[in-house]
Amino acid sequence: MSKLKTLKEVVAEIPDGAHIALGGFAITRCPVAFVFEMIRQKKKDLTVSQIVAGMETDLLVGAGLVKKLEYSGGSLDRFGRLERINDKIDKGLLDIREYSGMSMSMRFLAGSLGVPFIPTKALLGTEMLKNLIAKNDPEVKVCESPFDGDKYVYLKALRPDYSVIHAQYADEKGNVIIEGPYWDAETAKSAKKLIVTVEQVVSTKFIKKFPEKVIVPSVYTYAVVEVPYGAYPTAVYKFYDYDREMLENYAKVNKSEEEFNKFLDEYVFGTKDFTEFIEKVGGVDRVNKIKADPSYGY
Amino acid sequence: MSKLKTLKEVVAEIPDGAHIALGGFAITRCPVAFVFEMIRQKKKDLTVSQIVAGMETDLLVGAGLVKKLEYSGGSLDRFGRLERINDKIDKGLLDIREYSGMSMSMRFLAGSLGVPFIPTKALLGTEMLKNLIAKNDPEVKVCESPFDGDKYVYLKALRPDYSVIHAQYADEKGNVIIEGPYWDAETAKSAKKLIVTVEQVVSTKFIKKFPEKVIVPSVYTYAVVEVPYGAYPTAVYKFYDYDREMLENYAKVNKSEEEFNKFLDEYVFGTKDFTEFIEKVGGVDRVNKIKADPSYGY
Amino acid sequence: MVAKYTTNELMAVTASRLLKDGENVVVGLGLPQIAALLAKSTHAPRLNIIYEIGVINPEAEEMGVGIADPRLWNESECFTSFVGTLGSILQKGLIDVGFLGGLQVDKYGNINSTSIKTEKGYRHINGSGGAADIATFSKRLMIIMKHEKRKIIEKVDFLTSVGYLNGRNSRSEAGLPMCQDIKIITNLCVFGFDEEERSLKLLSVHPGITLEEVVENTGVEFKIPEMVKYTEEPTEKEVDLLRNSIDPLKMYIK
Amino acid sequence: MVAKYTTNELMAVTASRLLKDGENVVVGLGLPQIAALLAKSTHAPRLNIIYEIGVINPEAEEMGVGIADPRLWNESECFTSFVGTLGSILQKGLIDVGFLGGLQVDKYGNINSTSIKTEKGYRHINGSGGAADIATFSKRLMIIMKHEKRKIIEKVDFLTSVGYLNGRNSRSEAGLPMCQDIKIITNLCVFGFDEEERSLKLLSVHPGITLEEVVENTGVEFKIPEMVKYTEEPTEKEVDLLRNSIDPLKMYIK
Repeated sequence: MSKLKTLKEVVAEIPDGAHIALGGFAITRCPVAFVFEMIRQKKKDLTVSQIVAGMETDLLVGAGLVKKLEYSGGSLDRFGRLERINDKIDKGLLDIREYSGMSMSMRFLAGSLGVPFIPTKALLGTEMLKNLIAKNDPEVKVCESPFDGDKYVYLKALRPDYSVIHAQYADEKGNVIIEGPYWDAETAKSAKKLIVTVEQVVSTKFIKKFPEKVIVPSVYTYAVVEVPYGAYPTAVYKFYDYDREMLENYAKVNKSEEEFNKFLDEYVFGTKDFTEFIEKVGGVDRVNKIKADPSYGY
Repeated sequence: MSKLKTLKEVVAEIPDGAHIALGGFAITRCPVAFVFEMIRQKKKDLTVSQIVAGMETDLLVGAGLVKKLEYSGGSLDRFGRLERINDKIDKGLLDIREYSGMSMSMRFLAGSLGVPFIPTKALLGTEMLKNLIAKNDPEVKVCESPFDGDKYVYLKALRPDYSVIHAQYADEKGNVIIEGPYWDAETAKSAKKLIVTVEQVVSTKFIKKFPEKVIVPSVYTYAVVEVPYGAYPTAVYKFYDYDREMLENYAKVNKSEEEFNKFLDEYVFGTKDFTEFIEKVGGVDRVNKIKADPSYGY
Repeated sequence: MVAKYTTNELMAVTASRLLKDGENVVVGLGLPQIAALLAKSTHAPRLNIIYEIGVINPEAEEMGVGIADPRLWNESECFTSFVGTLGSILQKGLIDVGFLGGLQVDKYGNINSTSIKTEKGYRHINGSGGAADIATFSKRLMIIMKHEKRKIIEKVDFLTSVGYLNGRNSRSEAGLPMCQDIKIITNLCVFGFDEEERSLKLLSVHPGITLEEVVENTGVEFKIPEMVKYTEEPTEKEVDLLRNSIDPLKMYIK
Repeated sequence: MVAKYTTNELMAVTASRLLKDGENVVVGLGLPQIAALLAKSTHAPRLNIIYEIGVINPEAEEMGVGIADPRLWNESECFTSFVGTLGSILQKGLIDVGFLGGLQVDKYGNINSTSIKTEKGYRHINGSGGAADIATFSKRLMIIMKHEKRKIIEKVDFLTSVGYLNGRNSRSEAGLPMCQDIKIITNLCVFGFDEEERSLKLLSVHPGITLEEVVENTGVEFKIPEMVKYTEEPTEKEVDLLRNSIDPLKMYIK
């Protein structure tokens, strides 16, 4: 009853039209390997939910797999913008539902708690709320609290079919250690099925040495996939830094659909799996250059 | 702007009638020193809220400081029951509001998040809910969710005037490290003013070595009070075990009001502070006997 | 091979066999914990044991006096909060089996762990702790208790934890999540509940116990199947594990 | 003593002086972060700096490219989640100052960080991230941005983050928590808002800038006090800290 799976098999079982939450944040711990495999397997009509989107989401949207996106925006930090997402929004090719970061996180929190909704003052007065209401979005309602009669936004619990996060460690039972901040903890716990790609699969004995770092205990986890460098070229605290050159390149190509498609052809369709991709960009030499200093973690 | 205070001064500022949440659990990490000082200073008419009550709550109620108690029950684990609380309930001397453990924890969670309430299926069908409704308790309402029309208990956010927990470490800024499980994290974060008694005040440099153990960051903390053995005779993981003999004795005396009052006279009123109490029960010799084994933590 | 065993051992073994590998269980201290550990040592090595205080899958070397005893937290896989265990894992519906004791249980599987009616009025004992929540949100419930006429009754003095409420569909009509199964394991027998009325029904009688003894010691009528089975007996291995590795100090197993 | 300084340095110093010791601030990367670090190095050593990604009070040795850059997480006091920062610390009302940038700001202090209207339709740029929440729940707001006619305008193209909404009591009428103060720090001046209408009002003009330049570069009318003050200049110590210890690589301060 080990939860270890290969990337190919776990992606193969995700149906077209699935609702997927992603765990990356701009240029850090983005499940890039997962997204590459999704693109290779040509999934379609996905709904994607995320607090703050990152490189992986831009790839997924740019490759045309996503029908609907719920998020609070995102970027490549100072490297650039998520231009594939921006472009599809501008052209009306994406059913876009914009939130604030906290309101997205509260929706995931409600999902992770198993409560039906959470009331909040977030979003009140914003154009995001106006647009959600105009679209008759079933996830938000403006209501008066029966306690104080005050106006709140009731945010419906988010329960994605799959959540996909990239973390440092997990054991084969699915106990997940996240080093550093864990903005994606509620994203992970809200899913019907949680898929975790990790840098390294470790023993449960190792897990038990750091019970305070197990941000996601095994009861939430559906599958553990070992993919070293699985977030490359984004950063994984304590493992490797982001690859500046690769991100600068990506921030250039994602400005044009044509250049972006060439990028996909070369790196995604032009490699059979993530290992081959890492080899293609320079292999051991390249990843050694961004290896984290153990005292700084980057 | 250090948040360090003495126990005497921090207790002195708590007004009669205050609403206080306590962090102990049966026989572990109970803020006993705090409660001793509250009794010495003869506070009255308190409202106390707690998930699962422990020895400190029985002391506070037994000493007559508490007018109203919201909790989900409690015990001295296998040592015995919270008989001072039970006795006051049976005699109608306590305005008692019984919840389940999770519903109490959700009330604290709502308070810590700053949301007005949280809807849950907890309590439905129970006699606790029936009694709360019969008492017109303003903290609970049975409502239909505007999303699914289903019946839920809306639990109003709990925002106690003070929460008091006992922890292993804090720095003078108020960053609190809790070793082991932290059932009381939301209790701590929900307060208007959080008072933390700790075994040891540490440097911020020490805190920064274990950012994943800082369960309560300084922004929540109002006062830090260093009280070594401040939870004695209850246990503090990694510091000391519970004192079996003392707990057995307490579980005996709390069965009778008379014996309990003698206990107070001897140990609480008969000592000027907690250090003197520790000296009275055997000082260094006694506490060395229950010193935690560093590999087990008890 | 069948072993010599005590009644407590039989209860622990019976409960342990009702747990399946890979399931998530919430247990309190005492026989529930013993049963869960036995299952983990035998047919269910992947059982996830969750304690409401915020501890998951510890490897206790000593039994401890309760879930607040740090002995129980040794070698945990995860430390979390009350919200992290019951508020999230349980409330989200991830708990397969909730394992409870109680002061009284009634014919619809409702449990009282709060207070008892006496001639002098109510006597408060303990309260819910997480028990009510565990009964509300677990997929299946197992109740372990001593078999006495005043403990298994028509209607509990105080309804702390909801079983099938008033029988039939009353639980779901009151808005609670579905409960797939409730079993009561006593020192005399195993009870279940019939599918329609959701009322108490005998499942098996412990070896050496007569049906009459069960009836005599039960404070409420219950359904009796035409053929009364005997509870399966512990194996030598199970008894050996209980005595020599799970509870060697005989804190809970006598 | 007054130092020679660049406009960016003046902006950072002006913002830093608006932070008080012991306050809790949420900042994004860039000038807001620089200003907060400067305050911490000078008059506000107990400033608590919170990053929405789940990091509190780090001691970064390098500036990093954004809050997702692990350079920014070095020597933190606490790691937590997005819920732990904005969902709890911010939403509970513990943040004194929210520090934001933006694409546009309007005469009521509302901010757009989402999209810009062009001749060819809307151009999506970024989105809220935590900005809308920070504007909703912080006690005070500080906005740092470049002063351009198309950026400080009558009405933002997209209202991402609420300032005073439509002025007067409209913010609280829409159900939002009170906002005590909003200031806008640009490369030309500092704006505040008048107490009644809650509309844009000049507070001070940077040394060397004329009132006419401010008017010319602002896309909306604003109130001008009878006596226009000059923004106070940075000290040598402040400039030295900025150049030599806070942003020695000149990533944000030019």
